[in-house]
Amino acid sequence: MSRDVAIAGVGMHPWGKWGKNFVEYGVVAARAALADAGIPWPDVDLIVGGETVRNGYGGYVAGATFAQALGWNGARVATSYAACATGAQALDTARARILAGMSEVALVVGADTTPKGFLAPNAGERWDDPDWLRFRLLGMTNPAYFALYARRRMDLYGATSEDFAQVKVKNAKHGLSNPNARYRKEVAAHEVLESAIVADPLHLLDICATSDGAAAVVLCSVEYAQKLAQKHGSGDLVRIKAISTVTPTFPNTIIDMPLMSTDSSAVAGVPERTFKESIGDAAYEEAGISPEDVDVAEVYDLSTALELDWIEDLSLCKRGEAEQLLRSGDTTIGGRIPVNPSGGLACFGEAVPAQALAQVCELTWQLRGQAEGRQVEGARVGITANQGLFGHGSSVIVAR
Amino acid sequence: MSRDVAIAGVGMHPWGKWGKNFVEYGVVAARAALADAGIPWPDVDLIVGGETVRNGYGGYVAGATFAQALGWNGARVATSYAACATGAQALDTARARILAGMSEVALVVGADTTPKGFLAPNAGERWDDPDWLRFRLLGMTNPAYFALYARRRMDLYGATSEDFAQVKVKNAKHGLSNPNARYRKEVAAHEVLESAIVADPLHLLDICATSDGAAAVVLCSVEYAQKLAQKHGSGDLVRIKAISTVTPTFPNTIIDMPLMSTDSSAVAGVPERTFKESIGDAAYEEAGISPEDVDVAEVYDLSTALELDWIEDLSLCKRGEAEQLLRSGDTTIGGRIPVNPSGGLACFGEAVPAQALAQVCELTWQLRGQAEGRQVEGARVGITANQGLFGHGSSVIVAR
Amino acid sequence: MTATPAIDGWFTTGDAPALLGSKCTTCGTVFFPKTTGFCKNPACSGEEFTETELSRRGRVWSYTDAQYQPPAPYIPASDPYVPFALAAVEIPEGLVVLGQLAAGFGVADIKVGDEVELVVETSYVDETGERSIWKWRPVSVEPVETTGGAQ
Amino acid sequence: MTATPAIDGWFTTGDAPALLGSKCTTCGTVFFPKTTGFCKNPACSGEEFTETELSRRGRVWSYTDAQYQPPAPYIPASDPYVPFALAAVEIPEGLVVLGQLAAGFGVADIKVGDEVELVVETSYVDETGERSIWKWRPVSVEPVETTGGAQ
Ligand SMILES: [Zn+2]
Ligand SMILES: [Zn+2]
Repeated sequence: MSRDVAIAGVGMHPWGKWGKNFVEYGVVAARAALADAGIPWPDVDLIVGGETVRNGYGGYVAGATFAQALGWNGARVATSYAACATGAQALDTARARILAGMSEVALVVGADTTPKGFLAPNAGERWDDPDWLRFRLLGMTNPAYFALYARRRMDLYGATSEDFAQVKVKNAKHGLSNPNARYRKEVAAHEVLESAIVADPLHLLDICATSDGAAAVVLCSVEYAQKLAQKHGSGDLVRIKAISTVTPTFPNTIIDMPLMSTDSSAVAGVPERTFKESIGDAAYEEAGISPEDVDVAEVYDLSTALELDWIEDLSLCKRGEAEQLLRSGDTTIGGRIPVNPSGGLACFGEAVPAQALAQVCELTWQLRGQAEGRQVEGARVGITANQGLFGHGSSVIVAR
Repeated sequence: MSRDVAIAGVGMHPWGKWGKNFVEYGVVAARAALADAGIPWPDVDLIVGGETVRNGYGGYVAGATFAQALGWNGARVATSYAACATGAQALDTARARILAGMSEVALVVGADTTPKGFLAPNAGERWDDPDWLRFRLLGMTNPAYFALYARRRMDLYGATSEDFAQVKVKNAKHGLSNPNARYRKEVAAHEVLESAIVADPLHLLDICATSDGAAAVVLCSVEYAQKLAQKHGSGDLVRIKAISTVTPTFPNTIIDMPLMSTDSSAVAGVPERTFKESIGDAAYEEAGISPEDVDVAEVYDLSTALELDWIEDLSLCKRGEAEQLLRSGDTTIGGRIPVNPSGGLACFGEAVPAQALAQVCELTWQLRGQAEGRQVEGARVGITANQGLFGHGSSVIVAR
Repeated sequence: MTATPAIDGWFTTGDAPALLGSKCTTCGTVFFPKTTGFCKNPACSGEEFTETELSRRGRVWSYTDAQYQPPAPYIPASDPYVPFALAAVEIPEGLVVLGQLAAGFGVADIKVGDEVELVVETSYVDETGERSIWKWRPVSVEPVETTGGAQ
Repeated sequence: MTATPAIDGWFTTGDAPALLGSKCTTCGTVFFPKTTGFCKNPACSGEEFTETELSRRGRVWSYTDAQYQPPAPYIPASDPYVPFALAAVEIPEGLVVLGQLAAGFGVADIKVGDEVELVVETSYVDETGERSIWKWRPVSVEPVETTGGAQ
């Protein structure tokens, strides 16, 4: 039995700070994806929403909210949440129903509006909520976690602030002509290094902003896509080969938001792979490919340094060698394994439930050869990776 | 291809007001379900959490929260939200991965702690959130919606307050010896009628309370269950035949929480079925059975009168005839079609993400003949129905 | 009527107040509250709407009251709290719209199918002064002589 | 040390303060913060734990600082805000525990692998008075003469 589903269409609402309701962004992205697929909304029999937890009740039931905004059509509905991995989780839910033969055409939508400044927990006193406690007891913000990882790269592998700045320089260049990117401006290394330090060693320009944005993906069975291709005459089919949504294996030994401690490895032993390594590993296994087969990657650059971590977590190079890959230009478009040709979070800013879907949109455009001004020539296999919180993370492999 | 999955095990944490964290309830229910299935936690390869939106970040990522509390085992994870239909949505996500051959054993868990009094929206001013607006502009609480439906039954079908009270009397009697029920005490009709009116015509005792509680279901492929049965020597397999998670079809003509208006039917015409009718209809169609095949039903009695609506929405009798069914004792255990043998929400109180799973637990016990003190003799087919908000609702059909 | 509407653009005031909806210029479907963007009739691809005043009269679909004070963000009209009644009203445009019953009317004053008319009354007072909201007023009966909305 | 711990039962105070964890009586795995219910080692079915003091010394896994004031529910130690440093420290029990660096120490004072020791210091003042929290203090260096935690 084939485990593939086809990506029939993709679409976005441009990232930015537009001051509108998340529903509007989601509907624009959904309509764009449906138009791209050539599938009318009434033909969609499953809609899966990526939940947003900062937009009232409508955000909690995002799937139904988008269904209503598009016009109730009787489709099945689901809403998924998995922090930054939300979009991939929603894709997985849609894929499973298609592969089970219970749905034929699924629309997956994620959209968000995001507040300014640090992401902070919801109001109230919650002494049993680790996300609240880390702020109250330690003042431990999200950038502080990113900074721990960055500093460790410096002390262990000789990474420098200049390396981190070069990630930003590269991604800014990649995103220059991406019509959906929020920031489309070259950035010089010295600008990064001269920006204020937020959490040592990370500067303001090392850390991604938060944005309004939306992305949508139309999935269908391979058979349905082939029928559609006969009708619309489209070419090579882009397929989802894997969606990894694994949890950690005890003990989870790398400190992760929002926790203040790790599990102990003293009794259970150190697991063969870190959690983030296991995310990519499960994706490769499901897709039946190896890291050498990957032509292009979209990874979660919440910070510049984190992009380097992900490159190694996905086995695109050996541990401790990501700086070398960067310095040699191998992660730039035209290099051996271009990373974040879209411009990444550096150019988009983070819009939690949309981000993992936006990565899939980008890879779809790349694999179709439609990534104008940022095309990775001849790309046939792409991988995404997503940070999560609380044991979430994801990796999606697409291929044509 | 069979569309069935097997219910390998079910478990609950008793409903009540225990003052503990929702995670603890969920873990107790999960362990109970795993023990019932005879499946150790490390063999679970998918965990799906029913999200709770009132318990901090851990509640938003309930699947991962339960996975961590049970001990990270590397399983796939998902978290679903669909208001009161959350548990069924989570079941559907688990079922789809099993039917797609991507998971073998799935643990589905829902747990909640609930505040006292009316359910109110989260704090803040949100002029674009219908759930906030209905309170601000109209003072429209949840019981007020239930009351609209109740009053309509009275004016249209001649229902009386005494009828509504008799639903409570029946369910209180059903739940008397249910070890997981919160209220286990007979209630007399005059006690209902003498309790304060909350929203005319509904009295305090017509409306369900909110509770702490948890329920868990272990699903697996039919093949896996058969292997398990060889090992443990269990008998007839209880199977999930259908999970309906349809959205409304435009126009949605029945006013529903939290909206202040319906769609207009002037142009699109009145749909063949109301939304709630379509939920049951989709379940029957998926299961390939008809309402006459049903032996027992668990429906969402947020109010006593709502049980009568659901009986008709599920086509267990004709529109306007549910009072007659009730009066003749047909919905009592021993009658033609016992409704809420568990005692229903009347005895449990509502624990949003657990409720739809609790219904499935009850039907499993009923179909196995293990519903001590409340057994519907010879039950082979059961159906559930769930209220939702925002176009959510669900119906699950189980059979052996 | 010196009170400011509790929400902008949802209804007109004056002698013959009316709810303000949107009408799709493509399929003619009416929406309340107003909608923008895409028409919610899935069979229609319209994206343009004109503002339209809804019929001021309709028939009661159902009704109830609020005998306990609703929680925030509801702002009570008075302290101590006085119960009020609510009705869901089907208007000729083919939709049902909720609203409180006009002051002085309770659930005893209406039945399913009765005719009601839209009025605008003061709802509550906040830091900006009196705020008004639409309400439904039974056409065939006079209000009883109490201050509250419930019987 | 007159300050009250900012959170109950997470650490001891006095001359040789220590973090308080749980130790599974079945498999021996240590947890911090304390755990109850079921052992989180999925290979263990233990349900009983004893309270255990964690090692007071460990080695820096990584470190950073907070140059901008974190948002609420963080309560700043002073007004105006003074940055502080943070370290993730691996202790012999095989786990990593976050904490602020002791007052006077900044990111320039440590490297990955350096030894640090647990201390308890006043963290903030609330309506109940001074509240204390555990911090990590570098073993081999003296604090610099500033009031802040950052270099
Ligand atoms: Zn239209
Ligand atoms: Zn143990």
